[in-house]
Amino acid sequence: MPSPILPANTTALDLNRVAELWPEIVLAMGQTFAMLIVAIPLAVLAGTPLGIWLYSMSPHGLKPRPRLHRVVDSLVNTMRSFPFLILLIAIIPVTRFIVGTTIGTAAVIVPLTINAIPYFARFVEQNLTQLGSGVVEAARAMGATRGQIVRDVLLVEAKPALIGSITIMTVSFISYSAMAGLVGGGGIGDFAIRYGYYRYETAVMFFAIVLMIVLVQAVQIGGTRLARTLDKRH
Amino acid sequence: MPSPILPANTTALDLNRVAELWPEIVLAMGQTFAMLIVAIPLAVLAGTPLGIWLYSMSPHGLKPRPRLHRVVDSLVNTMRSFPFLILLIAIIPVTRFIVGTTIGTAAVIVPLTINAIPYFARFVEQNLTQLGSGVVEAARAMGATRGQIVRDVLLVEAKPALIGSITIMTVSFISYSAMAGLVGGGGIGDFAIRYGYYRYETAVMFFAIVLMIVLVQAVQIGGTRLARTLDKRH
Amino acid sequence: MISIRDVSTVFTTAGTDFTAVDHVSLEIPRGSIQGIIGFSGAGKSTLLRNINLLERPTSGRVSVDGTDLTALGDEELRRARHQIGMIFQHFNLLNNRTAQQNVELSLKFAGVEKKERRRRAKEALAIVDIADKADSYPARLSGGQKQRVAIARALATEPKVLLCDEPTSAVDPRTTASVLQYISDINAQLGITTVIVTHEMNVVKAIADNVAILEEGRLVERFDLAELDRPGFRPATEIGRYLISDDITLDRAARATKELSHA
Amino acid sequence: MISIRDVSTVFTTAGTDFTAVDHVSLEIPRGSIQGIIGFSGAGKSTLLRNINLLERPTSGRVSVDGTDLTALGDEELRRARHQIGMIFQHFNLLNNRTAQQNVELSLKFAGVEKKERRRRAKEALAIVDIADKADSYPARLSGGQKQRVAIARALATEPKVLLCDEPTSAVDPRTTASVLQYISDINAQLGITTVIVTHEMNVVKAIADNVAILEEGRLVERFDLAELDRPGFRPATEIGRYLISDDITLDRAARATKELSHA
Amino acid sequence: ATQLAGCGLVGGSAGAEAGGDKTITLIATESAPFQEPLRIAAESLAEDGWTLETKFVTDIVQPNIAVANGEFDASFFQHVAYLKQFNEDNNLDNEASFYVYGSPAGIYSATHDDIDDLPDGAKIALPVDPANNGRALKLLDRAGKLEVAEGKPVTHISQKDILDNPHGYTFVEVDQQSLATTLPDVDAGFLFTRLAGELGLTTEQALLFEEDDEQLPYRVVVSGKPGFKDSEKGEALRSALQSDEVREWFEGYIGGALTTPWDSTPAEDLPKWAGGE
Ligand SMILES: Nc1ncnc2c1ncn2[C@@H]1O[C@H](COP(=O)(O)OP(=O)(O)OP(=O)(O)O)[C@@H](O)[C@H]1O
Ligand SMILES: Nc1ncnc2c1ncn2[C@@H]1O[C@H](COP(=O)(O)OP(=O)(O)OP(=O)(O)O)[C@@H](O)[C@H]1O
Ligand SMILES: [Mg+2]
Ligand SMILES: [Mg+2]
Repeated sequence: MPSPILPANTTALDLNRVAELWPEIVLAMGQTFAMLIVAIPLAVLAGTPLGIWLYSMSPHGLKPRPRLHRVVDSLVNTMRSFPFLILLIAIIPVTRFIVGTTIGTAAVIVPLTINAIPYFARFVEQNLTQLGSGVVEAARAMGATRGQIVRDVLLVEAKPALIGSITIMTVSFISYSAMAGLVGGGGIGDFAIRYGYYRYETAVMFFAIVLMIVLVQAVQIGGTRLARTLDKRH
Repeated sequence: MPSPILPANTTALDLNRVAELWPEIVLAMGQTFAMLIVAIPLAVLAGTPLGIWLYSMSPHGLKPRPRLHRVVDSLVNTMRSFPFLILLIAIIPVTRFIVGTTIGTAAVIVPLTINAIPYFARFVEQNLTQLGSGVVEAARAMGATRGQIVRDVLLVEAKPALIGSITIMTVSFISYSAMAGLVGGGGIGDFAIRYGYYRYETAVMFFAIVLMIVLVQAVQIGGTRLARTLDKRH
Repeated sequence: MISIRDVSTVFTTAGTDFTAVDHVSLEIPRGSIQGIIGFSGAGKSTLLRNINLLERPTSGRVSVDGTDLTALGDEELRRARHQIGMIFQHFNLLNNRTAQQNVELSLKFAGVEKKERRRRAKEALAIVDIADKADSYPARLSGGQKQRVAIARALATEPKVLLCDEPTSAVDPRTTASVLQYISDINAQLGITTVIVTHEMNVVKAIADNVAILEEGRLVERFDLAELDRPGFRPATEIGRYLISDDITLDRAARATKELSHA
Repeated sequence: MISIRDVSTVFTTAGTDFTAVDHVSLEIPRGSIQGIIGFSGAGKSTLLRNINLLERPTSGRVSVDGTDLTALGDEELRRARHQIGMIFQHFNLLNNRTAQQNVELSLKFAGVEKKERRRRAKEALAIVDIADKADSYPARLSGGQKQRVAIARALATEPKVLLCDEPTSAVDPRTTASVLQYISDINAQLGITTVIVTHEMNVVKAIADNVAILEEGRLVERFDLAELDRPGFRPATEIGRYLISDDITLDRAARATKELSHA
Repeated sequence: ATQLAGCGLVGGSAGAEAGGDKTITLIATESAPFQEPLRIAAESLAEDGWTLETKFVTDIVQPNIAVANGEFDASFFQHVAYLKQFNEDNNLDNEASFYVYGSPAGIYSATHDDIDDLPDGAKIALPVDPANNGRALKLLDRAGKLEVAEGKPVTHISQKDILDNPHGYTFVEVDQQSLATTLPDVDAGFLFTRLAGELGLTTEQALLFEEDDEQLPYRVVVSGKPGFKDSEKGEALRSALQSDEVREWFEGYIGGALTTPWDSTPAEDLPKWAGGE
């Protein structure tokens, strides 16, 4: 019996095959970009206020409201507890309401985004918590509103850290979004799984993964650069 | 046609059924704990030096080695690019070498850990980057070795942030580990999927998710508390 | 006018109480400059932070221009603070904003319009002689430059009350003189009430109308600066006498020989 | 002995060069106390940081006790730094370590054994009169207390060279005196070479053997402190004369009326 | 090897006259015997003016729901037994339109040559999905190695239904696709012919293999809403998938192990295995 580790029809890098699948690869990359371009900004847009809220209302925050904080904190934990597949079904009514279908790239972006929001909120909360108290104190002394403290002080000081967190999240997302394949979301990760896992076309999978690595590399390098440029502490 | 979201034989919370499945639930929780107890500490143990390395050798780090840094940085990006499923098959030889099998909880811990290591390394890198330069400068003036700067200065000052990151990672891991089901790793997330999704036992799934929420809640609250206690900046 | 009535501040660390400010009462007339001196750890910064309730006193009342701050709600207190400028001992500048932006921020918080902000921030930076560093981030500034930005930030809003925590600790005599001159000028022109915590006696002597001496959280002595010129005046407390004398006399017995060696 | 030869430090920000230290040469005899004064932003801190190469000069050489630091490899430089204590303008204490642990840390880096560390850290804290705050974290300390911990940290290792950046800027005259006394004592006993950057003239007068005056990065004047006692001595530069005079004279014309109003 | 244009002249010219809606939407799963026939069918459909839009998924619950909701004309991912039970469980009336290929399975081992060589306490891998989870148990039951509850539809059978396990087998449930890669780590494991074939294993090497009559429920079908089968689209899709080119492909795939039982229909076979329905 041959080794089942390398299935029988494993091939070395076969450029013909890659060329043949090129339109599919382009489509898959397009789907991944679509997921990224919708889900990441939405997660940042919704996760940031949520994270700020968690920070502000926490027992040591700008406006401690411990009881309410505990409720929202639990809600965030609840959202973070769902395995992706279960989240996917749990929010089917929402998905159908928003995109009119539950299958395909548009549909899978909904659970991916909902998954990313509380995740990013935790990043925001963590980054704000790590800022020193001096600047907040100065702003309070100047009679800043809480909104001003958040916008003009905290977010400004935390910006490099937030960029770093967005980078971490985006990179995680690129590989995580392979789960989109469950409901036909496609994307390059799913493409890699389809050819690598289901069809043992190692060469094709290999090529898809190289594309993913390039994408991840670009995001990581871009994110690191941007964070460093924005960081004026050195 | 009834809503396909809640399949026909959906039952309200059926405690009898839960009681019936109790041994399985206990087993699944045990598997989740096993995954957590092995993978998280290992990810921290291996990810911390890796993250420190990334920080130190970066162009603005303690001992800039830009060329080597780029190589290791790319390696980390590469490891982070793999969708879990592909990582799982890609490292089958490693898994078999380490635990002697590729099936079951022990086996799935290997890819889970390998997935978590570069992820945590990025957290460490990010947290160290966010520390001010003053303390490092003081340590350098005192003639500290790089090892001492890392151990006695950076890690000490970043400790609360690191605890926060471990919390975020652990929580993500709890839902992520549902993928263990792919190779018979079990765990409570897989349990929820198996009963809730494939066998439409919504009540059982619901119960399993409640357990996950409780677990996540405990990790999050514990982590937040610990981080706050260790943080002496206020 | 600032009226501090029976204010105490107790810090609780790991179960043990530490009284940083101990039943202090102090009336500071409107338009006057009040110096606060005392040894390190005497509670000067804490008392200053009590005035704008950055550190809410454990007990006692603070009122500014007749308004009891301790009785105000969050929103009213916030508004009241627009009239109270503060210079921090540790500057507390925003690292990711330039000097100019740091100053503009306090104007923004005070509700000043955008165009006006630019102008007034530039003006304030010019007063502390640091207009050339307007576009520098704090990390690129020297200690004294940072302090000057912090001073500009507090002065730009032209507050009614100015709380200064060692405002000239990091700057040279010339800058000190120009900062004090400015404070003294606006104090005279606008009737700003100023409280200065400092350990530099020449600052007190140059600018304060009255000086209060803190020791271990308690207000132990107070006298008008005019008294100092009165022949025969001596502070009542030993600490007062000590602080008032500016000279540092070291036991330099050991030095004579050394000086020879490298003369 | 510290020998600074033709040292320049240029900062490049967004393409434009800024010369913070401009061809400075300075020989500081072993065992002497060198004061460095100058206006805010003159380059004093940068020059000080040039000595232990925390900021590597753009050009020039620095040697300490005959060793050319600028020529050393990383590892040798690190060892050399064990002999060079430094007090920072902004303290740079570790927030997550207590006062005691902060001091112990410098001893640890210097290779002192564990038990010995505890003893010597306690001792150093006692010297700056802050033994009672040994277990406090920096956030719980007053400004002066933090500065004293930083001083204790630098002194605890008994270095051969001590670099002080405004070591007494945040402390009261009594603490200043005791710190200077201590520096002066160890200087005399152990022959430590000390460089003090300060803007407090009384500090210079009390402790320095020689003073160097920086202006816009250039060393513009230098004289022995003994000169000051010589009748008729005047610093050659205007800035020297300005800095040497300690008094702050404000134009208090506006004050006369005000004083009346609340008398 | 590029798919040659010009193949696939067979089949439906029926769609050609329809005009209007010439797009068939299909939801399918991701492995070779699904993707390749579809690729061939799409080409031949295109020649007749049809567009075949395929969405690939790995999930096995949503596709049936999506078809029932009218989001897709048809699905192509399941065997008849699963479809039938899914309909019953969820009150749906999706129809098995036509067969594409037969997907029998067996129990294989990397270490043992005969089912009787399996030691007591042997570790046996099962697919985790309910569509196939019970099949291995039924095989073992038939071989007398287990006793499994009678009268349950196969897609409801799980380890719970084991009444007697005299050899003390232990079961691990893994993703069906992982069954192949993990075979060396168990004493025996359930494999579809496809998976076995991809490992280079033939049906003869199986310890146990489904008999012809047992295989009937496990034929993979295209499924649509009632009426799809006879619609223009259904007809076009059927003739494109049941074409000579597709048959050729199956014959060349893993040594022709997958059958193409196109001479029968799901409707006429159903009573044979599901009893009087
Ligand atoms: N990293 C940097 N980048 C650019 N410019 C800098 C940097 N650090 C310092 N400078 C500039 O160099 C000059 C000298 O700074 P330095 O800190 O040495 O001054 P200083 O004499 O210590 O002043 P002070 O008495 O205010 O502390 C200042 O004008 C400052 O703005
Ligand atoms: N958050 C805190 N928790 C506990 N103790 C504190 C806290 N803040 C200050 N203290 C203590 O209160 C006392 C007064 O501190 P404060 O900062 O008011 O002193 P200060 O007079 O301003 O001293 P300095 O001249 O050194 O700045 C100090 O002994 C300090 O250790
Ligand atoms: Mg203070
Ligand atoms: Mg300086």
